[in-house]
Amino acid sequence: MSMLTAIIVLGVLALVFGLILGFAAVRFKVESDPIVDQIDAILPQTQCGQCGYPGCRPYAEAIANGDAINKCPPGGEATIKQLAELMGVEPQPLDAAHGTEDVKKVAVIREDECIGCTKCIQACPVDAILGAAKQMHTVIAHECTGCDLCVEPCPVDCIDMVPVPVRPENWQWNLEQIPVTVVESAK
Amino acid sequence: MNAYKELTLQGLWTNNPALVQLLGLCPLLAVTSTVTNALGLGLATLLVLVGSNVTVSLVRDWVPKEIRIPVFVMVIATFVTVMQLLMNAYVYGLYQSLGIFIPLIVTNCAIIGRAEAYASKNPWQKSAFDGLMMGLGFTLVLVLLGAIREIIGNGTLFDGADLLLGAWASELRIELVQFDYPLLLAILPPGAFIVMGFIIAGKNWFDQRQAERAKTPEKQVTRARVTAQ
Amino acid sequence: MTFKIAASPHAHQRRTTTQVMRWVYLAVIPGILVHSYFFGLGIFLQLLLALLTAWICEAAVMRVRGRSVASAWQDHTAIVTAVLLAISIPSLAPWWIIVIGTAFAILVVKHVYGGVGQNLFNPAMAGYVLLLVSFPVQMTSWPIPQQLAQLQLSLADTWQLISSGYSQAGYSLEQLRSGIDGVTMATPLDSLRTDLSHQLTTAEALQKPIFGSFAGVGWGYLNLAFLLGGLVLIYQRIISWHIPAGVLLGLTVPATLLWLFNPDQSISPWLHLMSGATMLGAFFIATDPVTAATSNKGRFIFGLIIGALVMVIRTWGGYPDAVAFAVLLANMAVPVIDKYSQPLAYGHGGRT
Amino acid sequence: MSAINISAIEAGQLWSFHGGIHPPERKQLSNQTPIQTLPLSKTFVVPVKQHSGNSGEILVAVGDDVRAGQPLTQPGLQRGLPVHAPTSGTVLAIDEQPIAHPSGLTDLTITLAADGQDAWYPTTPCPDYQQLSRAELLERIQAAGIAGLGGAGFPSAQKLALQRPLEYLIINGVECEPYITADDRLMREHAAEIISGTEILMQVSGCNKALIAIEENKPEAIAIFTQLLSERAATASRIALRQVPVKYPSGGEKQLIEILTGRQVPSRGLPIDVGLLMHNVGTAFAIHQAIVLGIPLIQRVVTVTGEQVDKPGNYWVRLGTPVADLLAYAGFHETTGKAAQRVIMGGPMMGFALANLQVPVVKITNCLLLPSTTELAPAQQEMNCIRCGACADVCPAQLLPQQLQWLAKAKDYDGLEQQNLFDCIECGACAYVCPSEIPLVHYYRKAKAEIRNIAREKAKAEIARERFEARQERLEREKQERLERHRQAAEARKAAQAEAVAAGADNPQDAVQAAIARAKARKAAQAAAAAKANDSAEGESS
Amino acid sequence: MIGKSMRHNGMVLALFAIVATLLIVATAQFTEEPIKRQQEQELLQVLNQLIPPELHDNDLYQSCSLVDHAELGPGSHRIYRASLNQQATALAVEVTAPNGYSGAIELLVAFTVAGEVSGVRTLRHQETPGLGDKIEIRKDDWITSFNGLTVQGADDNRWAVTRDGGMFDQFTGATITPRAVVQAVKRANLLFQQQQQQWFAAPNNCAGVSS
Repeated sequence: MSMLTAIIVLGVLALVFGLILGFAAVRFKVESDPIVDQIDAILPQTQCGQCGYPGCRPYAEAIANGDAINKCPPGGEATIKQLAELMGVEPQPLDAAHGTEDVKKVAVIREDECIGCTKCIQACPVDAILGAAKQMHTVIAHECTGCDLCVEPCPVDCIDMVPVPVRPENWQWNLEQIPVTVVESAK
Repeated sequence: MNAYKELTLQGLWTNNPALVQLLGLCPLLAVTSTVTNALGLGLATLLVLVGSNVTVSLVRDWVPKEIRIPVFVMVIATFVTVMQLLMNAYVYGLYQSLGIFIPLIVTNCAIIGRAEAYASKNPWQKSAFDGLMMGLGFTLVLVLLGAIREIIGNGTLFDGADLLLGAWASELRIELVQFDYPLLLAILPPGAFIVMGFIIAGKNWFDQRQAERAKTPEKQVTRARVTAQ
Repeated sequence: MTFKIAASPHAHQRRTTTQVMRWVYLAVIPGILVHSYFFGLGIFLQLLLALLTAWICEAAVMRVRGRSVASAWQDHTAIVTAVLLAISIPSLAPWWIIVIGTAFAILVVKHVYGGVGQNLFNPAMAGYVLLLVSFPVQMTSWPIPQQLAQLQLSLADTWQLISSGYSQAGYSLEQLRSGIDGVTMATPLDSLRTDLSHQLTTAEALQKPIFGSFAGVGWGYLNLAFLLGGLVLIYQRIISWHIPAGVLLGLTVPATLLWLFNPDQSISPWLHLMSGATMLGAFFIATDPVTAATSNKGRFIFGLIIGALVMVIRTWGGYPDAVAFAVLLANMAVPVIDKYSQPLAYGHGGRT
Repeated sequence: MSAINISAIEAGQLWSFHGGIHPPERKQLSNQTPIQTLPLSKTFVVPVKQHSGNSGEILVAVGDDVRAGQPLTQPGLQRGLPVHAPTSGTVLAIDEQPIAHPSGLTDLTITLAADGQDAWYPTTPCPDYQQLSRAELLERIQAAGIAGLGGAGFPSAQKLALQRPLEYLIINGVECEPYITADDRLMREHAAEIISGTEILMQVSGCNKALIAIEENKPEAIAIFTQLLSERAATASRIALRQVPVKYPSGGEKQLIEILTGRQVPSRGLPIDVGLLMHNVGTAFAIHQAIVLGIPLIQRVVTVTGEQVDKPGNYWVRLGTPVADLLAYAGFHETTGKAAQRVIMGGPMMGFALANLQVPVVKITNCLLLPSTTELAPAQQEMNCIRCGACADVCPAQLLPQQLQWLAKAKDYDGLEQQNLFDCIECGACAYVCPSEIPLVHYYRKAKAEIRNIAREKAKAEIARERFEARQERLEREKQERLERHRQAAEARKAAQAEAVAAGADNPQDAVQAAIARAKARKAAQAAAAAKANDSAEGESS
Repeated sequence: MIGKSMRHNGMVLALFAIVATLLIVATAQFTEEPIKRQQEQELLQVLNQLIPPELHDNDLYQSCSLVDHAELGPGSHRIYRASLNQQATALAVEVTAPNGYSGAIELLVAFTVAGEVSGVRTLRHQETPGLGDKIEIRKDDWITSFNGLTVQGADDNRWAVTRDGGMFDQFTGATITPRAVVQAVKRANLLFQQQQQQWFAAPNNCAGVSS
């Protein structure tokens, strides 16, 4: 008898909870998944394609679908750490196959060598190069993401990637790096 | 066959439920004062894990997404209760020394974790194998922990094995060291935490050393062109 | 001539960690002297063993971690750990007791967490608890005050006892612990607790010779000596008053209430204060900056928790003295205390 | 705003702030002698930017002759603060030179070769400034290039331009940092001008009450101000003197506000948020000079002190004078032995070490400190934090410096912001008391710089993202447009054909079909020929 | 939409619940007998250690009665009577020693009809491991030192630990635990001497009362 009770009670309970869950599943459905946007916000937006995807957004979508988080050299360790936190996985070292973390750089066109072919303009993912056919081109330095996609297409190799100069405003307080002037004794 | 090799590696080492996922720590730490207890709980967990994985895998197509967790819990709870009754009936001594920790297998996150993460997405053969390997991985850590604690804290190995394996097993008992004053801490719960910490540290150290030794595989990645050429 | 580039501030108050630590272990000297007066010379041998072990362990760890051994010895934190542990254990305990305890304190409790300043738990007390839990027999075998003992021990005797377990004349520690009446003696707190659980009233229990006239022979003066050392530390601003005050208040207030309520079955607040490791704990152990709370408010709360825990464990717990457990438990609460006692920073609504 | 405590403030009540330290003051070293005037150097290096904010636009070119007080830059589009020629001479160069900055980096400077005449550019004195409008006064203060001379170098006119109800103007003469006596000597010798400057400031800011705060360790200055204020009844009713107890950093803006008014400036807020405005005594003096005499800011008082100089004291130094010249005049003798010499610009608590003596004196240079290693021992080896909490006890911002230190080491920037890192005023009290000699402030500066950089990068990434997406959109649009054009062209062609066919011309479609048929026939012929050749070859081999 | 989802989920969950419960119920039925036997055997094993087989030919487990005495500790306590050829020979009684170091200690004490202790075993305790737990036969044979002894009246001073001038060793470092056990056994023995007749005559009434 007690066994029958147990079966009935548990069966009814399960039925009730199943009904509740079935109701909740439809009623409280969450629609879109903003995870891609969150990932995209962490990526450095250099649009360099080193991850193997055409731009940061496609890579963000790939991560959301389970791709590795360590394919972004411009973001480096900091980005991996943030992504790991967001995705709830262990941070991994940067996958060297995609490149290594480097200092921030900016593209500079040696203007007297530029032949005005506009190839770099087409290559720039953020429209940071100004110019027109047969006219000299120049890089808008503060819009340049340092992706170096413009370097390869240039037929005359007149684009250099130079490190972003350190100014007193963005200096990092590394006292060890200060060159100390040696003053000869005045006497 | 490669998939099975991968499962073995995952369960025993890279994704070991006790060392890496740190699941089921409560029973793990509480019952491992001797190898016998550890082995007992480990085997019980292993059986439940295999059983629940197979069952979950078999029913996965009929279980709607919304109620899969309650169903998994029910499957596991059933297995544990059956296990508990059987142990009570046929290995009474062990049942007494494992006591409360058998019902606690229900809440061992390793089991529902595998059900959710693996068995609910894979065919039953693979799920069974995954359960076996995860269970083995768990058991091995339990036994290792139990052995260390038993040796340090009691100077013996397989003390009380007869409770688990029958009278013949009392032969298994090994008196390794005769301590005048054994380090009691080792068989008390804090000792479990400390020894467990060292085991995990050891594993991480080993992995790190392996990783350092391993050459980074040369891999060619084609860079995507973001823009038209 | 070259110029030195340094970060501001360029001025420094000249009080280093080393000096702070030196003050701490200098301030326990009165306690050590009183200890040796009542419990014999064993304490000096224990100190020696503890210091040796601590130094060797520090050096070994530093070598393994590839750091400078000298820098680890320099800050004197290991000395403090060793000294505190050595004066906490029974002074005639076998040599391996203090060696295991100190090694555990230095290796596991301190260096596994990352060394000076990183440890979660007070190393000396964690070592003490390891010993107490693992070797309850040795750790509860306090020698009886010399004034009550039948036999007096020479330094050589003491050394023999600690190293082999028997005095030169062949007496075991257990025999030596017998008092004038031939009965082995426990510490005052232990004795009182036993008697209380034995349905004696407090007044009856206090009749035993171990209590003498002043909070237990030896123990009362020992506590006074630590109190003195502690006051020196406060005066020297090595420690702030918040933690000791918290501990003593947290202990006294509930103890007094209980005592007023049930004088026959409880330990008087006076005895609470003047026995066991109360003063040592309040002024030297709980005040370990690494494992205590940070802000003054937090420190006071931290102290209160320790005091209350000591009282609770002494009254209802399984161990007669409770400072070590109380300190470790409070250590665990530190992050929470810190979180909720964080002072309101300037400009965040304290004053407008 | 708390009007409740006005009466308490009026009654002269002083409050206190949390923490603080009492380092050895050592002010006697330099405050015994009157301010001397430094002889003119041969060359002057004038950095274009000497304040916090944007630099102005350069008005001169290489080779131009300039006179003392002549503006070298103008505010321009970026609303920068002008700098002026410190003396008459020729512009030698406009280029990047090392500047007085902790980084030792270079910045744009104008180098002048002095002609020794010290001829002045015409000035416009205005003794009856009361007639001037607020806007005119602000304009003149701006044109005189006045930036806060207390240390931060914030353009004074910008600070004054904020229009909010004000209860008090506070003139900061506390000068709490050890060694520095520039303000002390200035107050002793130019009290009247400072009071005059204070009155101008009150007029500009529309505030009718002022408090002059002087630390108790400057009795001479206090005496002079007491006397001057008592002599002028009209002034005394509006300007009150407050003696502030000696404690570092009571001269910090926020700390002084708490001492004088018991109020706290909200985090990331300004004094004006609590109805207060603060200026340094040096600024008050400079404003007096600029308005009443029409002299722009081209010189300031600099304390040169420390045991390594023979003639410690205060000097009137033209801005742009190389530090080396000043030190040579003050009798700097180098240390002997191996210990490296420190040349500190600013005080021992907040100053920074110079890497190069050719850097110029600028608007914010209040002190050059040349300590021997015995008086300010170089920092020892950093040890581990023992969480002793001494730093938290002295922190005037009531932060938890050790917590910040752990977080900074762990690069936990969110945690740092939660612990209010940006409320740190970098006063150095925590590092001063730290028994483990941890350069705490340095960790905070690094972390702050890093956080700012991250924010900058983030903003930049956001822009890059927008540009990328805009570009993608544009490309997509262009593609659509191209397709559309092709379609239209094809349609047009079709229509034209149809028209042509209708008109009786050959259908080009037929021509295509014919061409294809021809090609097919040719291919089939070739294939047949090849098969034949194959057959014959096989026959031969078998 | 909602209706379908609810119906489907409810049915599936209920089905699983019923199957699971059925499985458990079946196992419970199947194991009921063996479990009972196991528990019996466990107790019998202890009883047989205390009362040697040559002293009894009855079913000790069945010959059980419940008694209430303050001396044995709070609540009912079981007694198991042994008899040889219908002749009462020995008796085992559950005793609670309330004043152990960490709470009560449950003992099983057996006496011969002559009134002497034939054996003591610890059933349950929470004494300090390594210190108080020497009252377990598995750890130490101290507990056998009671064998063959008898209490000579309530003021028998020998029934105390040596520390209190008695004849039982306290094991090193711990006095409270052995003292509690000695006192409990003493009380039980005195009670047995006084209650012997009634206890042997009491009816078998343990059945159905779970321990």
